[in-house]
Amino acid sequence: MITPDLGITLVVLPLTGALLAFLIRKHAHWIGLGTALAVSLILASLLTDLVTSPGDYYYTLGGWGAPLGIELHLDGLSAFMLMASVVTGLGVSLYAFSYFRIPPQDNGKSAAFWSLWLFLWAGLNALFLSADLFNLYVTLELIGLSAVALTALAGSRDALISAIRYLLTSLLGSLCYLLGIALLYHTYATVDLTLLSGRITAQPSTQAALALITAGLLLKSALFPLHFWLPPAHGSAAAPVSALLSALVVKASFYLLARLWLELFHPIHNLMPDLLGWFGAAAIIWGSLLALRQIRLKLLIAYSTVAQLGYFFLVFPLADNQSDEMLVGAWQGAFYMLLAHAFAKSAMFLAAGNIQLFSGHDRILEFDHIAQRLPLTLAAFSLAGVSIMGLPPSGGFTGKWLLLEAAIAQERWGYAIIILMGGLLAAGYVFKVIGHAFTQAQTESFISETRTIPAMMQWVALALALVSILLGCYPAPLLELLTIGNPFNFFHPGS
Amino acid sequence: MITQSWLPLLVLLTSLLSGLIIFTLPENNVRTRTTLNLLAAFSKIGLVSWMIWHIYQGQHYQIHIQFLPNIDFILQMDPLAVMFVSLSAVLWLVTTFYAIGYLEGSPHRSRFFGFFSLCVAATSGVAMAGNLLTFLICYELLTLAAYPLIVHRGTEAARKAGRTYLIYTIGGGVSLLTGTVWLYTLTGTLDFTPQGFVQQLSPALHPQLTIIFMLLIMGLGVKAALVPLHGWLPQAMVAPAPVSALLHAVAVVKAGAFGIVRVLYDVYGIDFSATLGVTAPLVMLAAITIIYGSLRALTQDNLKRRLAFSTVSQVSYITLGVALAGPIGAIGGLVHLVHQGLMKITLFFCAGNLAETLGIHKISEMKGVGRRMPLTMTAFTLAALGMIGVPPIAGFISKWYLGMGALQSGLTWVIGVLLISTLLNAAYFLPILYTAWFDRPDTEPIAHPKTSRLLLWPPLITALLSLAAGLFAALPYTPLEWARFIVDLEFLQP
Amino acid sequence: METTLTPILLDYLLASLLTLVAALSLFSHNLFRAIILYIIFGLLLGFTWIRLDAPDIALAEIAIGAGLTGALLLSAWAVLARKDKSPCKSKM
Amino acid sequence: MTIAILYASTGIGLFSLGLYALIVLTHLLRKLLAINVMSCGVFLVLAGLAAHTPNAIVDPIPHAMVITGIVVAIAATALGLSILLRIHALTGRVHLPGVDEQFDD
Amino acid sequence: MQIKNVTRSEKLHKLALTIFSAILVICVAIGLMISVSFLPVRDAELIEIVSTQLPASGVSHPVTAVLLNFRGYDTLLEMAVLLLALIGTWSLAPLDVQADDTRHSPGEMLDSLTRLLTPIIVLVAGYLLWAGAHAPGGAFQAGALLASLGVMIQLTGWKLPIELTGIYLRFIHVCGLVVFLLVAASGWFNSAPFFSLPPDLAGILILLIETFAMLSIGLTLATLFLLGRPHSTP
Repeated sequence: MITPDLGITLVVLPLTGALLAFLIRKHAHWIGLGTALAVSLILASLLTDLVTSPGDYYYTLGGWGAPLGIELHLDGLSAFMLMASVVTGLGVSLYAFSYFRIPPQDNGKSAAFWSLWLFLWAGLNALFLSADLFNLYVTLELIGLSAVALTALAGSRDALISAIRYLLTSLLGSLCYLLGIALLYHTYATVDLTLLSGRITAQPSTQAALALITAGLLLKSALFPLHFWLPPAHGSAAAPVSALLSALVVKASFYLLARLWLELFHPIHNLMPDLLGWFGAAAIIWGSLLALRQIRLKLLIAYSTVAQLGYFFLVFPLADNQSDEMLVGAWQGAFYMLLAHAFAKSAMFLAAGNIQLFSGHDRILEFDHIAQRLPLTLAAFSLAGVSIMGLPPSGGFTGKWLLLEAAIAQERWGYAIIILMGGLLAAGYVFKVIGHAFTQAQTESFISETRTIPAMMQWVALALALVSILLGCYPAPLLELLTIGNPFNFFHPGS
Repeated sequence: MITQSWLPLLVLLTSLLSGLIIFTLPENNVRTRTTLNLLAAFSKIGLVSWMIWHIYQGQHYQIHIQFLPNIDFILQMDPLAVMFVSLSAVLWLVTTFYAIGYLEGSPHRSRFFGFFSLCVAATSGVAMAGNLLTFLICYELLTLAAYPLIVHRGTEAARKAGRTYLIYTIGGGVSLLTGTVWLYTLTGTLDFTPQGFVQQLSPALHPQLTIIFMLLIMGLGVKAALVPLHGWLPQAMVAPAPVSALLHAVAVVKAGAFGIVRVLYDVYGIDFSATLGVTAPLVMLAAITIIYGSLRALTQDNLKRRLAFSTVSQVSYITLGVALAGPIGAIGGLVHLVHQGLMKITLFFCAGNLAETLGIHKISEMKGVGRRMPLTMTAFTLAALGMIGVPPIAGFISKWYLGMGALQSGLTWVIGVLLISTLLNAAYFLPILYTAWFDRPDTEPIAHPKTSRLLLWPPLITALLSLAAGLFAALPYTPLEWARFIVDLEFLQP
Repeated sequence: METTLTPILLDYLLASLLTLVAALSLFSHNLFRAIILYIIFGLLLGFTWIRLDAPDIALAEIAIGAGLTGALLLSAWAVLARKDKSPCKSKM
Repeated sequence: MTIAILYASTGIGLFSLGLYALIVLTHLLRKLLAINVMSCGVFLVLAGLAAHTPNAIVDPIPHAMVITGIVVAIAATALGLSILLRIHALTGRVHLPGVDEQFDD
Repeated sequence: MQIKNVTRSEKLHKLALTIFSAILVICVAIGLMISVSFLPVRDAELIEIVSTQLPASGVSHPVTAVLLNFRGYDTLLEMAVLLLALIGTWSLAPLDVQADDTRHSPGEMLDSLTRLLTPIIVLVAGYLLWAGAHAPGGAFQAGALLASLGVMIQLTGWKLPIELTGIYLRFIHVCGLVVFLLVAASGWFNSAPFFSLPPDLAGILILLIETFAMLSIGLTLATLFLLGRPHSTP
């Protein structure tokens, strides 16, 4: 039997850590690190419990139970997302531990980062666990505001401007979501996911709620036409922050959309899945093309995020009214890709952070003088790139394989071609960077002053990249984990 | 009988692990690196030869690792795999010696040897792949691992070559991936099986199967340098000599050709593909490539470029032989997989020696080098004659069987092709030999540095091997016999 | 007060007034006036809550929504106005 | 037309109004105002419909939700305003830059 | 205050944007109106549940019960959001000082008004807090009142000096959350799920939470009013 309190602990611990970091500013980084380690341990035990006794579990906060109280819901999917958040979070925490103590950063900034990041972490874990629509709204706000504050932390002009743009977008998104929730609540008299999924019917108010919620979440997860806010924000934030934003924050709202889709809106959708699929396809092409055109590394990575997000949305049409097995395959593919992307992208941003810190800029053209002096960072970037390109063996490849299989099996050639094209374009922009590493640049190059990078920061980036590769070497158990509690064929239980 | 065992994985790991460790070694730690390289290479050869003996008793080694829900990661040692693995193992050892001598004191050696070993690991993975997915994974791994070797010099030309290489190979990879996934959605399995596993599909699917076949061949043809997908190969010759040797003789090009063999034999099954009517166009394509490559080779003055185009033409012998869909032709093709490797690696070694010792890159500069570097040029001559097909050198055997195979499957025009290509080979190799041996050097030969022993022995050894492969072709365990062994399995099974 | 199901004149008045004030505040040219109008809007909303039999929200709205938000906006406005008076060092 | 529906519709009106203003207006402080108006509209829908029940028993849960929402709104506003002031201090402007001048260093 | 020399194309672009967004917004509005006006009168099931469970919640005022007991988790996270906003504003670079010194001095009126109001507001806040258990009111309203008091005091020119943002003040900022967390975790000690308050103690515990929450909320809101880290630091 699973220990019920582990889930909520994953929220309470970072929260406490944040408060402590706010109180004891001087030792914020130690507190943060400790919290990260503790959270990882708890997650480990949670996963072992879940794997040893599979099933989906509900945890009634305050013992009231739905519809009166709030319930947490743990199944394979949420555990999977928790794993993504915790592993990435641990890596980024280790990185930030050194990053924010390098001279230009002052202690105040470090303390602020740690409490903000721990709040963000608490919000993420809460979101992945929650089964209550209004509670999900609060977590969304927690995530959004902390993300904005973290973006602004860099303090530069670009950072502030993109931060406020991000703030406005995120608020707009959550307001749309909240309005949708209001409509749902007043139609079905509950905000509990499980109850709602039993009661939901196709009504005008439900359709409106579906539209509002989807629009809000798309805005937050920066699907193609609504991606305008993402690249500047991710491009101008501090390296660990960019890593978090790209790896986790946008994924959170995608996860929420997918979850609501699976449990609520599946029966009442109209042409929604195809719409999302088209936008996703457009995102892949558009984002990759823009990534190819960038001259600054971090912006390139940010646009690559826009492109990769597109892949996840292909799952909606590909998993739409399929045989159970095919449907599960498509969802597994999308989420596996998401996991791999989380690790690979955070590794990329951390590597970019090393480069920027080392040379004071991140212009790709002058990459060659740097790359040869930061071999570990270069390796991290390249390995992450392999996963982003979806070349085997890597988590990206596994996810792409599953998606492609679904696409071809249904003879959705358009989507298949898009998936493959995206891979080619990704290869284009990844090698645009890596190609600069193999030049005859003399190691005594003309970079005026360079700063030495702590070994920790290089190794963390490498480790995350390696994880994203290893995901591709033995995916079977994780794919199993995803299907625990059968989250994907909610509406045709069976299989 | 098939026995589960870790041996195939071990063969893979010998070079994989050594490569990974080498990355971590500091640049100047030559001794450790060298010992590690040689240790790995020798142990690989040991493992392989141990397995060869057992496999000759009809035993197959296999290892399954669960990968995707219903596809496994399979490594297996069947006769075909052994042929390729042993080739790569032997040539890896030789090339390692050569590379150690060649790169003495040049920068980024850890990087070089690391990727070098990765390349070999990927190649042996390609050879031992037990299903199309495994094959695909190792194939792409090879694509990536070869890139740093091609751009190793870091010159603008090298990076340009690298870009071209990537565009071609990654494009090919995509096409291969598409074909594989598509095939999987039709059949539900990807495991290589003698006689293939797609015959039982309903005739309604045959058009799709043809498209898939084309996709697969496109993906493999890029590496096998089938015209018009060969564009990257001549450019890639800017790489250091050991790399070119590896690319042309062992790793990349051969992986492509080997893949075509696999697809024809163990995916589609030779008979079925004949009935599907996909072999004839393949023969045609191979023939065109052979002629085209030779013609282009004629006009090159840069030695390595000429050799590269010669590779384009020679590798297609393999495709040709297998696509002839008859046992004898198949023997010719398979045996050429080994013979061409031996001879071509020799040629590139010699070219490297010329460039290293005398700084000679063009054929027009080769006047009289025969006297100045007799041993190197002897090796070169042997290999070149072998390429032309002069008995009793290895090349002759291949061409002989190819010709017989063509007769057997009643495609007499192929003989014409073979003759023409032989003439062309003569036409672009003999002038080199003439210049090298009989032309007077225009400048009085100045005293030049001695070619180091590490650079001298490898070409001699490989040249002698190719001679031996021809002379003692009839003995057991020679490439020819092994090719027979394979072909018996493929064709004469109930 | 008890709610009646059917709205009385007051409700229509409040509803239209809310929309009107909101529009005025959003689209008024003078920023200061916009903020003041927003505060008035908040107070009106407070009355609406009372009318809707939600005294808790009314309190919260008047204290936080109107009062504190208004104060925040005003202080921000003060800083902006002061900076604009002082020679602004912008590079646009 | 019940009183609940009336106020809910008003809320939707406010929401749309705010949305329009958010898109059209360029002054950041006004954008924040617009966001606040929008949220007030959402609150009206959420709590206005609380009485939309048989014989108009008032449902306390939406009220609690709205109070939560109000606090979140002011938190967001404060954060936005302080960022806005920093932007103004750095660049002397209070508008979002156009696409062309986004990333010039 | 608009951007200078607005070219013609920019005008057109602006116009197009206006029209487009107008159409969009009108469509949204109409759609939502329709969906709301078709909204069925829903059953009162949940309301009945609330009223039946109310005694067990420890307070007699349903809204407070929902806020601090039934859906206490939301409230906890929401207080986290408030604190988070404060940290966010503090993490930004302080506004330059000389700009602040020119803060307009408060009129006599405001000053005396503040003196007059301070005790009243404190009293009212206390009342609201206590009333929250059975009547409209509660931590947020009381906190907001305190905050407005703080704002007034600041308007009278009294600035929060940096040393007060030291550990003590920060402890007041977080005490609400800390107490809330402790009380919520107390559920674990009697092997009940998180956030479960024993019915007999619930009333006191909720009052405890609300008291500290009021302090935190009031102080946090008042500090937010500064829109940044209180300075007078170099």
